[in-house]
Amino acid sequence: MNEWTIAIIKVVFIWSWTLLIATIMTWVERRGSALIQDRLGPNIAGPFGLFQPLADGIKLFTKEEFAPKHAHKILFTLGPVLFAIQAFSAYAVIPFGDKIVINAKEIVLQVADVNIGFLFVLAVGSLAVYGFVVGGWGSNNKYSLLGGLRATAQLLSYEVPLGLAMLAVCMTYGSFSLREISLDQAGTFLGFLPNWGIFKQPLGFLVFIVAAYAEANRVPFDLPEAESELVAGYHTEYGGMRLGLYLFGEYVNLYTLSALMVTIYFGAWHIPYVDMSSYLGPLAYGIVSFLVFFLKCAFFLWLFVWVRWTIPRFRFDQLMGLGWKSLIPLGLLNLFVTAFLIQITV
Amino acid sequence: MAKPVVQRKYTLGERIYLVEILKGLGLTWKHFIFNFRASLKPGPHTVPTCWQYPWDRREIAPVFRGEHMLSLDEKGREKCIACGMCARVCPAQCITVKKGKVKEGEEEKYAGKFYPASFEIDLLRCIFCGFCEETCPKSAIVLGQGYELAQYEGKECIITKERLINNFKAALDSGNLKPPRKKVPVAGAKEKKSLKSGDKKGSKAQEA
Amino acid sequence: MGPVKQRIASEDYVTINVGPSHPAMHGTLRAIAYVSGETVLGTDLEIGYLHRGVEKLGENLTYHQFIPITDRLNYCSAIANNVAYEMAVEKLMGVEVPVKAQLIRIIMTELSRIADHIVLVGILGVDLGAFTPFFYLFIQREEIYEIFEWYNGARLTNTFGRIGGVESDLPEDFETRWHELKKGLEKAIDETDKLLTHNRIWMDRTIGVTPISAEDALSWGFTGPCLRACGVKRDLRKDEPYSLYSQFDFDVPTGKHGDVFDRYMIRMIEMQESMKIIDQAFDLYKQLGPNEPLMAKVPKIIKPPEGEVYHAIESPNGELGFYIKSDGTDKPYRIKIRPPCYMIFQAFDELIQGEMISDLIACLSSLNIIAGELDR
Amino acid sequence: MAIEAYSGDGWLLTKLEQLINWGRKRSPWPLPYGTACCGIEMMAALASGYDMARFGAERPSFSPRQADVLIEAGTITKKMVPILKRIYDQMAEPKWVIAMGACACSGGVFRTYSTLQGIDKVIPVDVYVPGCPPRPEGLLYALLKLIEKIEKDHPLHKKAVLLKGELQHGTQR
Amino acid sequence: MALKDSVSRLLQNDLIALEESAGCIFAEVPKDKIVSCLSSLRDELGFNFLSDIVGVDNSALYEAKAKKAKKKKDKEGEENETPEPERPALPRFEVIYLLLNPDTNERLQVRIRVPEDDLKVQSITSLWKGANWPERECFDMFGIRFEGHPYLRRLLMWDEFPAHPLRKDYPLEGMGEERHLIYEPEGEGHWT
Repeated sequence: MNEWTIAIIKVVFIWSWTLLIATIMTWVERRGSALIQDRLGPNIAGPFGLFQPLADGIKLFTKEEFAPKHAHKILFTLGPVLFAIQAFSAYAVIPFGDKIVINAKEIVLQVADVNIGFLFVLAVGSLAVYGFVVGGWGSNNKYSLLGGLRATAQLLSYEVPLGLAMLAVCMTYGSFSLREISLDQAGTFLGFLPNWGIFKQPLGFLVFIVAAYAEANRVPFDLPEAESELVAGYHTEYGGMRLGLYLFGEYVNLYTLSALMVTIYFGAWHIPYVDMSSYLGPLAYGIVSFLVFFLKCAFFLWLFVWVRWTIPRFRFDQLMGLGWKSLIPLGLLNLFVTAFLIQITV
Repeated sequence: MAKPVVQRKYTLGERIYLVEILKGLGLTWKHFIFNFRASLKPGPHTVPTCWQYPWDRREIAPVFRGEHMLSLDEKGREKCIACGMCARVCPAQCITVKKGKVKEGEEEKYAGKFYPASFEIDLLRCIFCGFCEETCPKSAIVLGQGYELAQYEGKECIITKERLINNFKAALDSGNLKPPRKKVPVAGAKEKKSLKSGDKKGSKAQEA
Repeated sequence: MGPVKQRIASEDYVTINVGPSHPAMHGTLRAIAYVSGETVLGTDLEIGYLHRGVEKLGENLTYHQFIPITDRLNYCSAIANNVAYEMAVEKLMGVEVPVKAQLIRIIMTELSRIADHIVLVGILGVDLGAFTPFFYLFIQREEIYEIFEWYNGARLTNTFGRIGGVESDLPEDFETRWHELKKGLEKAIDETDKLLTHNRIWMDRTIGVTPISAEDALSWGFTGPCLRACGVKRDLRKDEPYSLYSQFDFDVPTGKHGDVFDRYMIRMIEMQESMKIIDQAFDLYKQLGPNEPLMAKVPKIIKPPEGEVYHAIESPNGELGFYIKSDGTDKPYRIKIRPPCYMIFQAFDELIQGEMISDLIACLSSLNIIAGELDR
Repeated sequence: MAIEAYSGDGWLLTKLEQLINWGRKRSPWPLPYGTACCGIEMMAALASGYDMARFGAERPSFSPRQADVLIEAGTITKKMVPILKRIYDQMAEPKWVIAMGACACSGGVFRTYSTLQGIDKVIPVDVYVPGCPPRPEGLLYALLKLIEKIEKDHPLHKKAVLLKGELQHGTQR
Repeated sequence: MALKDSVSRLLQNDLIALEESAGCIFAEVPKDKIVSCLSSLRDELGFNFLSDIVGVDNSALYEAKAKKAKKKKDKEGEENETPEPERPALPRFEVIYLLLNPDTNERLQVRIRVPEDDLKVQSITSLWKGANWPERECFDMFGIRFEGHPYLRRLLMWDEFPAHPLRKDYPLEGMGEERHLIYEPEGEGHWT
């Protein structure tokens, strides 16, 4: 079990795990939205409709593959691929559990413990813009062009508050590497509060969650593929598995963003007042830490679905107004306040 | 023309997005929990407001205007005398009736002197308005409760006399035959006379 | 207005064909929007994609056979069209409809008004991204379908009433169904109100969007909720009281700016008003005996005397008028239908100038354009 | 692929076909082409009362590329014919058409100068649904019949026959 | 009745006829004076709401009347030989403007007759913006051209439609006009 095999096993595990979560997410979205709207949602394909994502996948695979006549062939196929790459690769630096010990070999449950994890996530996050613009512009359709333009403006202008909020967190925990941030979140501060990011950065969390919704194109900000305005936004001309890649990429994006939220603000795998490693054996501890991390992510995934079916959609200028005129000032204010607090307490 | 500029001051609660969004989330959560608990119950009709069609059908009104049927009287004889009133009144002209004279041998099969040799309704044209049922002097044609009419070819949707009669027999056995139409009281007709003429006039108030 | 292309000064615009098969275009309306960036410079409107030649068909059908055609005009509230057509023919023939039939007509028209407003508010929500209120409201519309179905056998296109009266009495269990529906409606309207009305995103999207002033609305020929949104207190049930509306007390809500929010709020309040009318009408109905006459004394084949008539009622979208010219035979010589949303949709190009694409969709679904009624 | 799969019903071919048909059968994404009254009844079928989403038709996609079933609900006038034809041509290949309502099936009560007497004159129709408008259960019954039709479809056979045909004619796709 | 008097006082010489049928008042005005009459009705009498514009083709009505008159004449013909004076042939088309006075809630219908050979009418879009589409529809259905209309073209039928469908001589099922989808020629795309 030398270094290479462990890395490969971790990559394969994480890659298949996010794929599995993405498929289950399509089912959760359709059942959740149905139960919110007093109806039942898919329940014929398999027990409780669990095989519905499988059916969608098979149908999308076997659909006829064709590009519109005047579409730019290369860009048309490159769009979804870029978007999918970005969605998966952001997961490389996010720790999904503490340590696990197998036959006296300690494995860190993180694909790559990069010490500038925070910058990597931001850099990969901005790749998503390419996915939309290249796809939108390549399919030679006015609606998808408009969808692509909206996506660019929205994603770029919400990268800034996202970065500001994460910067404030890195300042409080004093390091860029996500692993150290999550390790520092054990224990309590001010006596009873757990040492989580949300209690140290309440305003920062607010800015982060709103910017995360904009990054993931979820409802209040889902203008790039506004169903009723631009027919289907940037993926109007896409059918078959290319469309599948876009839809899949969106759900994987959700999972990455919620994992990021949990790592920074909700103490990745820590349970507030209990130090798990003392009770459980090393192997059990690793697995339990993974499960705790996943449960917290599940709550945020459900929150994405829950908010989607409750509130209407922004108009484009209000979207930009909110981003520039309220989120960025809040992010800066939060940055100064944390800097000031650190100066006093240290 | 200058458009009137509209400004409305938002209260503090409205200005911050969160207050209203949380209220909205609370409401959808109530719905979600109620339906989630309901959907775990056994049986096809789990969520109260959703009917799972093939297994749990919704109750259909007795007067529902669905697939037609040619009714038989108590002695099992066909009531229809192929007078063609229904074909004339139909706005979509989708009924074609061919008249045939009753030969001696088949007295007991038909009520009147004439019988419809062929009675076809083109369901693709029909708008199920119920005028044929209303104007039929013998109340032979009746709109039943059948609504599963989808077919692969258009030709199969032209229903013939046999199917119309089978519909009636099926409805007779399953017992959800329509109650006979109540007479519509007509204003102005004199009381005694109205009983006779009113009754005749009422039921055929809108004959053609 | 002249062709939009001449009116636009700047050259840098893109023509977006918000074509007939577009999610927010109610199926058959086409607007070629001249867009620069996100703002709409003007739209060329093209209608007629659902022109089924109803008026020509009317000239070849008898008066009685035309009733099912009228409820395919505004198919969200079919009964309002039937009643409007039947009243026009009765006015032409000078027939006086018995009281009980008029009460049933009023109850059914108000029910179909609630159903029409439900479809509008639901679809307005869906077009602005809030999917859930549509489902809560549509459950209540199914309850209204139940009442129609138990009354005369059809859910949506129910060929309601005959010339001279009504074809059957209210079902016995109407009272229980109505109280059940009333509870459900109040709950659904309250939930939609809670989800949308004070939500800042909704208010930003609808307040101040495509406002129109009162005299412009009158000049364009606006009627109904869109005119009342501009502050003009005009309702045919109050101004030209036909049938028994003068005996009911209900108030007519009016807005101030004629923007999307006012149109939405007026329809929400009008639903409650209609419920009040139905209650009062049903109380009057209960006082009448069971074998009260339901039909006026009308000959079997209706042959109105030679002449012309124009009669209009307050349909959920506005003034729905029927001009009928009869030449003494049993077929009308000429039928012209005055649909309310026909005049409203003319003003769409002027309303939408300078607004954004999202407002184009919001404004269109707030005007409640029904293609069946628009193109006849 | 063994030559046997080309011509006969090889085990692999039929099992794979059943899997593909199951996938297509369980997620028929509709293109709700609602023009008139049947459009409102189709909305009722999609809404919570009858919930077409139970059959997997959850995502009504208005872009023809992503839709499988074109539900033609309402009257098609002659002015709309080119638009309907173009939308049908733009749809990706395994596509089906449900003609919902009397107007779509045969022009219904409108035998006038401006109404197309039945959309089967313009596009091939798989399931006809009489009714004006048909009940939502009638539409769901039509969807079930369409699902039966999809089950009995032979996608790979068609592809195999096409390929075999091409090999003989030597035309390269 | 006050309305009838006020209308007749307002349009003394222009008023050709003032009938009342089934509770609606129809005032007939010569074709070329329609704009002035409507503007005076709007300003003085307060009819500032145009409800609709209705086109009517009376050809079949006059034929029916002529046939009935001839039949009656044949019946009487045996008794007396004096032929009835032939009434001047009325113009074929008719355009009716439905007006409404929002304050007094009175409705007035103004009718003009348009002969077949000279199908030109003054457009009233200058008085009401709402007259734009009804006039276009009247042109589409009957072929009556409205002078001064900003953009007169077909409204309900497609632009290449050859006939005017609501005329009485046009059959209900139409004359087989079709509209076909022509894929534009293989133009060069933006990118190869």
